[in-house]
Amino acid sequence: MKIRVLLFGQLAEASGVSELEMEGYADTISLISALQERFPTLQQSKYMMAVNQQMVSENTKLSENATVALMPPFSGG
Amino acid sequence: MKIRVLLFGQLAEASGVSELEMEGYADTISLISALQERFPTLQQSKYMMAVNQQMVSENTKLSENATVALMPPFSGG
Amino acid sequence: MKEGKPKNIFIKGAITASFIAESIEKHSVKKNIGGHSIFLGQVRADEINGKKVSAIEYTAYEEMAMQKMHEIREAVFEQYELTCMHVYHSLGKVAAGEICLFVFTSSAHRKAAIAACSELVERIKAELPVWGAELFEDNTHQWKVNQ
Amino acid sequence: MKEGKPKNIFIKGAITASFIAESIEKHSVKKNIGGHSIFLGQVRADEINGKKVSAIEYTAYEEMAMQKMHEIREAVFEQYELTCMHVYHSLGKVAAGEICLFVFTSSAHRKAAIAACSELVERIKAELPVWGAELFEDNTHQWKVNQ
Repeated sequence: MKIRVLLFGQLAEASGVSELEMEGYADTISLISALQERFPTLQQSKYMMAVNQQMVSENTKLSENATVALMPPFSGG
Repeated sequence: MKIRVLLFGQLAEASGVSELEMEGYADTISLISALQERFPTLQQSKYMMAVNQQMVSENTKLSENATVALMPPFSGG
Repeated sequence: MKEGKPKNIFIKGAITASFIAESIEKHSVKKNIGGHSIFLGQVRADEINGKKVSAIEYTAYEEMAMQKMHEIREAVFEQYELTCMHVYHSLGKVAAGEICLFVFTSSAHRKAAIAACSELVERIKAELPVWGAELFEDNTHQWKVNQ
Repeated sequence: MKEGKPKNIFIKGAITASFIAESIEKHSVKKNIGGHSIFLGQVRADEINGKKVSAIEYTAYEEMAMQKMHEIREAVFEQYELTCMHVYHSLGKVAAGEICLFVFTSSAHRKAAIAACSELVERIKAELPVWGAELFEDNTHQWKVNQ
């Protein structure tokens, strides 16, 4: 099961990557823990999460080709 | 004692005059009663009054060369 | 910018979009501004008893209006942290669809600019000796009433 | 005008005064409009620890931002009697003194236009996935934090 992961703002900057593909994670908790292993700075970062463009705050099941976005606090305008 | 009287908006329209000079009125009450005699439509009109550009709501003494403005409700903007 | 003397706020006829653009443009040199709030009054082609408004003709007690606007300007500058404030009102005929009032406030932070602009619009409508006659297509007219 | 589909709100670089003027001008054909309310965000040359901001570089999760803006637009149209609503946000670099946000609401009566514009600005800042990096003159940067 493929998951598309997007990182934005200071998260993309700190991890050096803005988009990656992950495979084999059934929910956001397991995905995040794998991402934290790969990008240790994530553990100290403040961010919100969206699955398929919907904000989620609790553990969320992921389906094939889901897009998970990790987003630091918004600062538009 | 000369007084300059200004009429605006529908008051100027109804009386057919927008500026006139009156002489011999010591306060706004006596001035207004003379104006009402001259322009009877004034009696039915709603208006505010300014003496030398200051809004007044009570009888006000008039000095030489005072400017008295009769103003219907404002409708700018 | 606080100013000592009453400014002329009146413009003959409609206020054009290019005038507004120039006014916005001038503020690009003021690098402490974070937000601008603008209100534009536009003449509506209201239908009243089957007759359509084609224009509003504005008259004013100009001297007193400028003096009053000066007082309002000082009071609003006291109340809000503004960098700039500009007000323009049309005199004479302004056709339906055209702009007759331009209120423009700027501040380091949006909230002051927005609140000041909104307050200015209310005070301008309530306190400036300006009158609008709504002209109909058949050359009759009626006097506008502010809500 | 209510629209069925998300609109692109993003503009590459600064929003120009002439773009704003054109947008205002287009509304002269809508003769039921009585008031426009406009908010413009301008990039401030803030001084932070002795370094001056020369520009902000904006990035966004564009797809999600447009979808979110679509939801906000529908909600605000529900809430206020508006004739039109336009929102533009810059992407990429916007220099200090330039305009990065343009929110424009129109209504028959001023109060709806003013209240809707102000609410839109708050929601845009709080809810759109957009990020600004404040670039300093020495080529370093820091991430902007919204108040």
